Amino acid sequence: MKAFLGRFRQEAVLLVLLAAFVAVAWRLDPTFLTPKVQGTLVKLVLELAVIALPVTLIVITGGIDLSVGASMSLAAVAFGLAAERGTPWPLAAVCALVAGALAGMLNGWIVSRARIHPLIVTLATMSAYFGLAEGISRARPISGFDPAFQSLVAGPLMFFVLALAAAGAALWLSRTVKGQAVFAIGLNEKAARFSAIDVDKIKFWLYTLAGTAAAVAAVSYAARRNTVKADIGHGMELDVVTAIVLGGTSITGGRGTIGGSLLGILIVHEVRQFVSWHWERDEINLIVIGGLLILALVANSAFGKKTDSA
Amino acid sequence: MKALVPALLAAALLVVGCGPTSDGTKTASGTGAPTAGKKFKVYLLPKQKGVPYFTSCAEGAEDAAKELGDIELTYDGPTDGKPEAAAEMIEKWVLKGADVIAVSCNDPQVLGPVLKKARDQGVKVITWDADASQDSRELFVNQATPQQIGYGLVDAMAKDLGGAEPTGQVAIVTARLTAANQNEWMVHMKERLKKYPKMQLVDVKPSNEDQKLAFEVSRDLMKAYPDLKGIFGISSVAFPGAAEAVKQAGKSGKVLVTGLATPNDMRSYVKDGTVKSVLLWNTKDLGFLTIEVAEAVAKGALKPNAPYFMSHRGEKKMQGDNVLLGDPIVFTKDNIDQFNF
Amino acid sequence: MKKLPARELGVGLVLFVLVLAVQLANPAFLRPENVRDLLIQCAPFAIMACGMTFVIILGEIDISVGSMAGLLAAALGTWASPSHGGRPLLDCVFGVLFLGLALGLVNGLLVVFARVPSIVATLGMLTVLRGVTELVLHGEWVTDLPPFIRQLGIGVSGGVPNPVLVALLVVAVSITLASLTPWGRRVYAIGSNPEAAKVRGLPVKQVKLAAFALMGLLTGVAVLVSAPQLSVVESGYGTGWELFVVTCVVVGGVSITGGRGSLWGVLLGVALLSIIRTALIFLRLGDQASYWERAIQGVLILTAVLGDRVSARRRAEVGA
Amino acid sequence: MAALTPGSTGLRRALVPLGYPCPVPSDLLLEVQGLSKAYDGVHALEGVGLQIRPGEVHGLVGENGAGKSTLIKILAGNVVPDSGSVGMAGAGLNLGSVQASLDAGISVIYQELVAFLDLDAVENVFVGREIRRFGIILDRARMRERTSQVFQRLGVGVPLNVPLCDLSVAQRQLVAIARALETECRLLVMDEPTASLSNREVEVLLATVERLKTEGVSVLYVSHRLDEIVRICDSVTVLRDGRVVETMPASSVTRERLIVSMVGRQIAAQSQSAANAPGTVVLEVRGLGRDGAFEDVSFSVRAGEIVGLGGLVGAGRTEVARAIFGLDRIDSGQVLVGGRDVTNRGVLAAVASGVALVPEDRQHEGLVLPLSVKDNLLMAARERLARRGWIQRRAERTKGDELSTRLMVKAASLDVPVRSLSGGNQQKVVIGKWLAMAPRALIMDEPTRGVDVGAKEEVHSLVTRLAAEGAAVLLVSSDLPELLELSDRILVMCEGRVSGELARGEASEEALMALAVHREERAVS
Repeated sequence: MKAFLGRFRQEAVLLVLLAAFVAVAWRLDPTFLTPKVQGTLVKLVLELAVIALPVTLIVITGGIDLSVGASMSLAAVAFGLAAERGTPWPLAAVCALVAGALAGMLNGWIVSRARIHPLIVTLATMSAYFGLAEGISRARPISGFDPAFQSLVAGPLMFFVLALAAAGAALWLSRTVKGQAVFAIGLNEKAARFSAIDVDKIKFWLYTLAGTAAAVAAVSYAARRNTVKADIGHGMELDVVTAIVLGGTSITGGRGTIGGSLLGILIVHEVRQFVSWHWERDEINLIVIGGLLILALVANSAFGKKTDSA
Repeated sequence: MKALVPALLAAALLVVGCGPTSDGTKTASGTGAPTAGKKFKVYLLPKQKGVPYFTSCAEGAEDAAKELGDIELTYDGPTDGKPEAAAEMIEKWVLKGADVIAVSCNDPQVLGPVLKKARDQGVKVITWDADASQDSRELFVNQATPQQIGYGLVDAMAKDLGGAEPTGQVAIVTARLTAANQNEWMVHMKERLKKYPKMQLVDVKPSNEDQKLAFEVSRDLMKAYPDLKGIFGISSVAFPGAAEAVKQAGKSGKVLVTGLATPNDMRSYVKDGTVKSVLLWNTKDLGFLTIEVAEAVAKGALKPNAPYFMSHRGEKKMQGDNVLLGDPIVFTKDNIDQFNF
Repeated sequence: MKKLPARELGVGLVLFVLVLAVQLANPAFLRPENVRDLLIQCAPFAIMACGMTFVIILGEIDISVGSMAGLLAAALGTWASPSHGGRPLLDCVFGVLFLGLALGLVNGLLVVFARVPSIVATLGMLTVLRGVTELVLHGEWVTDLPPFIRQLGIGVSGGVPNPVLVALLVVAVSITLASLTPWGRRVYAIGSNPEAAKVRGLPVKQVKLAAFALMGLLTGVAVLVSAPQLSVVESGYGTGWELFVVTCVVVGGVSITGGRGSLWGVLLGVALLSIIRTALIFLRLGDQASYWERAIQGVLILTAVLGDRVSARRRAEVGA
Repeated sequence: MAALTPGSTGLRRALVPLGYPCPVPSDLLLEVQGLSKAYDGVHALEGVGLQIRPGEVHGLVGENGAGKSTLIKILAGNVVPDSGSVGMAGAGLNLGSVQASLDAGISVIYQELVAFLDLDAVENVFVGREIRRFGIILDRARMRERTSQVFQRLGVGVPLNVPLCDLSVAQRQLVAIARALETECRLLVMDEPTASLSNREVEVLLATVERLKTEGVSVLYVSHRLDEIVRICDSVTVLRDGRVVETMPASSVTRERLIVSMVGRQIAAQSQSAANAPGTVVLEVRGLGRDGAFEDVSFSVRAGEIVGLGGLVGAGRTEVARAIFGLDRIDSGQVLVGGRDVTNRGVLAAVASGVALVPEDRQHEGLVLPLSVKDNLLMAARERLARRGWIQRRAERTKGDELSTRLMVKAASLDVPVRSLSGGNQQKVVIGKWLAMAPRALIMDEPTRGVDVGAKEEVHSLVTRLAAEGAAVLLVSSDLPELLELSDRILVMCEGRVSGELARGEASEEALMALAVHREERAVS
């Protein structure tokens, strides 16, 4: 039991936080919690969640990917341009995935080959990918996709993909050799290298995966909004990092869970939507979300001292 | 598990702590009004919250809500101006049981489908300030179409350049390259520029909604193109930024600046002659009219193709499904002090 | 004194080639008035980059500076504007500096005493401060900055534009601080080996706190010389500056993991990144090129970063 | 002082004022009384007392985990004891403050080099207590002058303006000593100062200690190298399990007696006689070169053979080991394992072909400290135990148990973090990591560095056993007795080249050193 609690401590804290939130929301505005409202709102967060999965893994390795928003834009534009030229949507989606994967691969390649700090690499590629998306699309919106595509992808398919990806990522992380290696890399990359763990390969594929996930998010967005533009991923990177860190993943690597990240995303999402639902002042949201992040980490470091510094 | 306690406290404090500040806005609109009968829930969405142009529109809207008395007005919008965030808000308002949603549409492509969905669920949708596609709203409170704006800007520049054949290089400083409205205006501007073959558009530069950037870009443009005669600053930060650049370069009157902005933002440039004329409508009136139209639509009292709409501020012309605000005001040195918004 | 490391040379080279190419294409580029404008353009970023350099050499990061600049500009505007505060010059100047210092201290306290990783703490502050700015301005911008405030940004003292003068001063003080004072060397020591610093009894917490406070203070200085360059203080002021400043510092060769880097390199980084945009305009490529501007910027940054990978790698292995 | 009960430390701290003045007899420089410290209820120190006279070199020995480093940290002010007092030159020492310890004249040179690699020697010596002009500006000239004076006093030359990362390990060690001497130091605590030094440098260091002694500086000399203890110390204190076993004058001390005292039992002296009959060539290196590190290195190791690789620190031994293991790029030459070319194929190819490396830096390169013993033991072998990449928990558990039993790892359980283990046991885990793979060629880089005597013997017997089982072992070591004892033959490197080879019969410390030092130096001496 103790071990169990130790293992899922962060998730437990987040669940309680979520419960506290639900209680507050219930008192202030019960309509917010109705299935209809929640059902509509939850669609808004699927893309963020899909991207957060691989980025969580990257952060556990001690890395970071600030270019996911830009990769999403790039993939979305690739999808749009392909669809515009009459490509059937599944093929256009493949184009998007390829674009996203390539963007991720470049990150992975530079990070693992040139061994430059991922913060720097992805800061630079963020600029480059956004620029590329703007350039090839001339910054114009592209809309009007296949209605069949919209109803299929924007509806159940995305839920299914997310559920599958989350379960897969969680299992992979906890039950496979490579998944466990992710933690070793985050805790002591040098020792991992000395232990014949293929650090470079794992990193390469994680960044590639992040690019691909950004592309999945891009396709989902295209289906949901029926339009794409070079700026749709703007700011996504910081939202993702906020949620992941709130979800208990250590920004310095070595610690984190998929479940925690999903809970983190859910909490940020619910709080944001509720503040906007109940008080209808967007500027308050900035303060609430930023404050939540800071408070959660202050609480974590103040009360989790022993486990963290041991 | 000790972390639970502070976490809980933090959450509770955060949510509860925001309480008092919020109630002000929510009730401000309806206070003091006779509470006869049902109140209509009207949501007013700007392109971006926290921008003076929209803030003054909102003031007009609140005046209207007070005067009409049966309106529960909520003014909210994304502070970062992202269409995606606007779409989320609209979706939420539908769920909250809005009667009327009035939208200044930042991106018809993104918001169009959302608005259609809202209408499917029985919410009345009107647009104001910037229109969405025709089938996604009932009426458009029209202060100017993109075409009018685009043509107007180019014509104003042509007039200021003077002569039968206005001559010279001009450049545009826009918001972001991806900004839908500005891009639409630019399409019409380029179209109109064909009328003036000797006016040559040399560059379009983004200012990323950053006044400093708009300032620097304008300054660089003047130096890179020494013969530059005019700059269009087509966002609320690009205009003052460009004007400031011209002023500091000592080229007031030699390089002309035109754009859309509230008189308050441009007052000093108009007074010192850097900017000859600022084109804008009365924003408070726009907000006021929007709420009036919203009430009429909610009551079912106004349908497209009516001959006119009777506003508290006089009769407004209608053109199909557009309610026309009336002619834009040209702010000049002589009249700008009469306006404060 | 010490030879310039490869990164500084690389960035300097890219800068030189860029300037040369643009100058050949458009001789107006290096005219005195443009050089002067470029310097004014660089000034606020050079000021903030000095602060950021210390923070990053310590192995920390501050990504709240964009929003901090926004809030400080809003404060300056509301205090100075006759229709709001209408306060005198010194009130405004010291108010902004003090507020900047205080905000920097908050960051520092979060990092040092609450032990929140700096990237996360300042990420939170980035969001919070932007919200506070919106609340402070409540949808209206300050459009009536009084002339004595505007003078800070557009005035000239002794033939040198005020922002440039202030930036030179800040740079000179920073370089002195970095290389000639105990505090500066301790910054390098702590960033180089935090464990050893603790074991040796260096005042790690105080040094870090001071660095964050300095970052806040310098953000205040930057705002004082940059916001008055313009007539309007808007709520979005400073958006994105944090990434720009961090990019300048990193491109200038400061190791993101701390311990290494020089202010000279950082200044080259600031110059390179500030010049790119202007250079593209002077190349007169027309409006279609605008769409590729960001991509070109990204590729140039990437080139500068990748440029010294060989030397960085060799060094890393020697240290390993 | 009453025995402490775990968990009552907070209360006790409140009751017993720390560092209250205690009378120190005038002939004593340092007097430690009743020092206790517990971590999570486990006693690291229990009622430890220690006395050092002015100008005395006092040896401190004990197995890893005996409490030496805790004692040192308390003296340095980095750790606050639960109870006890320290008197320094007649005054009570304010415990728990680095500054107070420095002010009292206690300087510590740590085993793990705590150097600032990006700063130069002068800055390293003075950072934290800089000499200033006008209160704020550094007086570099004076600091430089004083640093070079210290180096002169030590009789060594170290570049002053070069960042430490460009200096050799030994030079960094000298900088650390210079730093200690530059303070008004009356008690110099040296924690394993020779662990990473070559013999020649050890001589310099020991001479330095002798000189300090004549200047009236006391030295607390902590080392696993008992020969050094016997040679330079005036008296020796032995710690075991956090308690002082005995303190004795060094004149009456022999190596064997110290061992008995430290370990608490007799250790059979190793008689490494029967050289294994060498089998086929497993590891072969042909003309290996890496720019700036080593060149033209050729040798081969046969199955069942232990080949020593000797030389000074910085001679390129570690670099050769790393290159064979695929960590660093090889610029010329070939590495063959079992006849297969694995040159520049990376770590994975090297491991797949049967090469294993026990790295010199256990804590940073060998182990992931926060992870469990089991995770560390299986870190390299996991892939083999897994089914299509999926972890098989039962198989892992079995394998982990088997390995830890075989290696006699002392740990509360396989699930505790490896960080909590003693140095010797940590080292066993590093070796165990590779045993799980049944390596054909085992490269060991300083396998017993910082390992206590008992564990050292265990590691030695493990190495010989592995060789007997048919592994080819390449042993890199600066510990000459160890090298001589274990190796079937010894290759000596000097400045990146193999300068000679010694067969078991002809190998001696003198012969080895003759090959290890620079040619010109050899010619002079």
